[in-house]
Amino acid sequence: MQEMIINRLRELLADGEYAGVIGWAQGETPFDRTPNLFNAEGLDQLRYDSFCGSNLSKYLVQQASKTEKKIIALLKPCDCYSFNQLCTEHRIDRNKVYVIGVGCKGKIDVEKIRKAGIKGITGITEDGDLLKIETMYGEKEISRKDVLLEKCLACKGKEHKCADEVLGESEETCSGDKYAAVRRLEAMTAEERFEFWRGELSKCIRCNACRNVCPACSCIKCVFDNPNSGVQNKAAADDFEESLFHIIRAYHVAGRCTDCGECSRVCPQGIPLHLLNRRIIQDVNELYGDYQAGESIGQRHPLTDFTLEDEEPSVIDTRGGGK
Amino acid sequence: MSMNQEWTPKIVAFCCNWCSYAGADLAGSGRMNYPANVKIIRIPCSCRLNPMFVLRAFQRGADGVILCGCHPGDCHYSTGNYYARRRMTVLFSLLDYMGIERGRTRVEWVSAAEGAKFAATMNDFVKTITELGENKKLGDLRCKK
Amino acid sequence: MMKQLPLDRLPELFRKISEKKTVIAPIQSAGQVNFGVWTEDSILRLDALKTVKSAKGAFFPQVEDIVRFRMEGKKIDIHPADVLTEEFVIFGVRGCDARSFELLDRVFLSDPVDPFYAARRQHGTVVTLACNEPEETCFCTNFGIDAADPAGDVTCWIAGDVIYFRANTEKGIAFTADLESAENESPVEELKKNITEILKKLPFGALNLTGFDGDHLMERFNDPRWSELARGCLGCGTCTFVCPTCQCYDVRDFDTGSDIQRYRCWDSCMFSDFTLMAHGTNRPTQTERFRQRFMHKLVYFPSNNEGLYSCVGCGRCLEKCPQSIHIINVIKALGVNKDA
Amino acid sequence: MPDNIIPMLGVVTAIRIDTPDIKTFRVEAVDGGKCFEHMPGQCAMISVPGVGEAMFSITSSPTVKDYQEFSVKKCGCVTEWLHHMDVGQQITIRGPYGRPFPVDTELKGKDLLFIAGGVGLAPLHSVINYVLDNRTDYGAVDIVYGSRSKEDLLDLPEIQSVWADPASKMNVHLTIDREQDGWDGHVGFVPNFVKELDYKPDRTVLVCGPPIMIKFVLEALTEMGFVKTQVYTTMELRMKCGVGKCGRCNIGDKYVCKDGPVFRFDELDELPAEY
Repeated sequence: MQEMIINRLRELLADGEYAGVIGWAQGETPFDRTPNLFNAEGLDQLRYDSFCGSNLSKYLVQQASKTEKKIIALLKPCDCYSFNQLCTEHRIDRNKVYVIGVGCKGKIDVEKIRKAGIKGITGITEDGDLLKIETMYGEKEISRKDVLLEKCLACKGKEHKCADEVLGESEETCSGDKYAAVRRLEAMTAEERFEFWRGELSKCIRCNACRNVCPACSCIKCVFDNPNSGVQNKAAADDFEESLFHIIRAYHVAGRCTDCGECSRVCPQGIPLHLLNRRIIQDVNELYGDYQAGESIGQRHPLTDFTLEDEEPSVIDTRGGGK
Repeated sequence: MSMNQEWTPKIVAFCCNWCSYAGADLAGSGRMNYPANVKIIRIPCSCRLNPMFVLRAFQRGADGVILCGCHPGDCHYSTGNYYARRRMTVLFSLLDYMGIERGRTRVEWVSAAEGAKFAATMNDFVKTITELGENKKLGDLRCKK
Repeated sequence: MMKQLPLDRLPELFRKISEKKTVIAPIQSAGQVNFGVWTEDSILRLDALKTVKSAKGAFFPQVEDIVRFRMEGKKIDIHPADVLTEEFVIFGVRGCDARSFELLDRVFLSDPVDPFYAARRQHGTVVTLACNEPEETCFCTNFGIDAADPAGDVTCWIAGDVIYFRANTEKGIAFTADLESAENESPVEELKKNITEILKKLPFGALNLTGFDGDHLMERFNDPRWSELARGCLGCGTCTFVCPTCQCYDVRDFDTGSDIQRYRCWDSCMFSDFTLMAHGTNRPTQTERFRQRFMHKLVYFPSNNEGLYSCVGCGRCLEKCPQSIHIINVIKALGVNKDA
Repeated sequence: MPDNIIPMLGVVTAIRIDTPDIKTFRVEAVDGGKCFEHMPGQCAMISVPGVGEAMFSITSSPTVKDYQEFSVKKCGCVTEWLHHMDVGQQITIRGPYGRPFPVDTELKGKDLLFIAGGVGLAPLHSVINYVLDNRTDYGAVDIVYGSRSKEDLLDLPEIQSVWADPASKMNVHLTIDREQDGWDGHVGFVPNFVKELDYKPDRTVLVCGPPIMIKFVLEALTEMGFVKTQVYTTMELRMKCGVGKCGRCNIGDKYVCKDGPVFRFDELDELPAEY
């Protein structure tokens, strides 16, 4: 598929109509994939394979506004939702981007391979559903579906919602109920839930990776970067600040979060941040009707909308979960 | 707060300027009793309540936060409280999900004429919070020294 | 002369030490291994090669109160925070992190000495652990660090189900005093040999660092490829906060309502407000911030410290960067003579 | 040197309004006298708890025995707060930081030329008064100072009554950017004024002002035959620690707080132009 994409990009870039293409470049390790902007000469560095998990839509906010020309973006089906949402919020001009939807059969999380106890990985080859892993300590094998990114387990489908053209085949990789983990938490007592989140959030190092990678966090100046706001952006000086940061961040993207899963993917401490967002999505769906952010451009999201018959806030007392 | 002092709940009530704030006034001028540990913060409309305000109140030692606004349909700006209703539902639900005791946050609609309802609401909320006890989950330790 | 202890009696040792001193060790909490205070219920993970955060926090914590002010009218009372007075042991530090303490010393113990850091250094005993299974992200060999025989007050080796100790300093001798002597040191020798062989196979074990020094400062700084390298950078602080040698800090005030707590906390040159002043910033885009981080590690620091790089090759940034942009990219892209 | 992180207490004993946006604060130790000794060009960290801490150059000369002065332009959080305070307010102060102007070594016996723009006079003010108090140690002294308007000239009464006094044996040249009623002096930007004054390139120059002014002054001086080893300036970047540890005020491998703030231009030439 990579070859097919590169060949098509060569055609597109040949006549100078486009400023370049946002894609993934080969990094230093066999599975490092770094987002980059390519021109026709650099295309041989472009990679598209099972390691291209990162969502490129947010890079378009900067890149597409920099040039007069159109820019080409490679987007996976799930990235399309973020792209649409950014267009809805007028952070990306849809007319300045030519979207190539690239096929996706689920992306691999190298961290999960490491967590499975496989050390010293020097190469990974795919053989159907089996990953053959070369390591400094001999060859290992692991099932591909066991090491898919968390976001792939909540796959939103194989359709590209915004593509100008599609290259390659996609496959849905959703594994069961994506709200299962949320429900497990809901079934706990308040005390247990608090302990769970306290344990997770106390690992937070306030690196801001979740915020900086999040396509919904596209504020030009974040409230946590404003020293006058009285809240701090770097030090987790106190338990409270971690909670504050993550509650406000999850809430700020409420209704706009497409559940792209980047926040959890990038977290160096493996905090399951998507469980906050997913709970909000579940609430919104249950209370205000099914809604998928980024399904199309121009949607009005549930928190900037209302009906006269909305439930009163006290509904959460009776909706379960409130043990 | 020293240890031997008896704990009394601190309540922050965010009140809409056009209704509940006047309702609180009415409760006061009508000499209706509600606890003195309810601190009222006037906001221009219930939808002005930034979630950050709620969390900052908890950070600084509040044990309960209540939002009072106009009854649905009566918003001075016609629709503000409808937005507030959705937002606070989602926010309070999230706090619940994170293990913060459900009773610590509440929304009530109190009109300018409902002085008695204001007093009753506050009395009831203070009672709930007193039962829940001190807020230990969302406070900032540095503010408690 | 080495000492030894069966591995399963390590908790016993910790229990004994923690009667008098705090024991800090790699502990698993919520699925991640970080250095933390050891207690009876802790999940000790000496097998985990890399903690998420480095060990530097034991001496230079992420957040540290420095002074408290009480304001009354026009008057101010100043209450400096206490420096550490209790002894502690940090156990299971790897060779790379142990070197990072030496690098931090260069900053915090140079004139004027930082009193908070100095007190922690004075009261801390560093017990290092040889890396039985180095990983592909390790590249400590480039910086003259021997993962098979790390520095520290005490060096440990886990060979089979026995842990061997060698005291290197006065503090180390005190630490190992009550342990029984090892009758046979050959398992350690064998382990060291084994590790040395593995280290030779590290994919980034032999980087060419030619041209990264003070003499080539302007050349490295003005390299046109910085913007290309930095393009994917998110501007988050992951690399900085997991790095054992990043030492930049911010000083901030927190109003507690009754007084003002001034504290310092780790800061990152990758953040947009790092050098922001009232009139603007001298590093306006991510390219300049990105360049600053690597120039500091590979050029500025060696220029001020006899060629010593401010990188220990722990490889945490390789594992943790969300977009896989790290020091190896920089070294490989910008080094001179890289094909020679 | 006092403890390098914990500040000491200072009290503001006088506030002088110099221009619409510059005030000069006199700071003394709580029990009188100076908080610490300094040399011209050195800085101090002044903080208002809860607002922030910032680096300011010490405006007064070390030869002043009883106090230190800081001329502060209102432009950010800390300065804004300082501008609103009253006499008697306590602040915290730590220092002195940085490398001073080489007044007792390289500058000694030289003919000096001071070039300042706006609040850039503040750090030079200390040197000028030091020179004045040790007048016989130095040769000819010329001061070229410009500002946006007459009102924006810092320390005008002192300039006119002390520096311009023939007894001081200093030549003072003032300029403002645009014509203004009641101003019969020179009008025009500082760099051009320097060129008009046509100094021989045997002077040692101390320049401070907005970056754009420094840039053009340097061009003018080069045109006039000066070389970079003759020109000193003082830099400013964001600082937190003041002792070369917090890592943010570096220009290349030099820290402004520790290796600066005073730099000779040939030294800056060897550093990246990241300031």
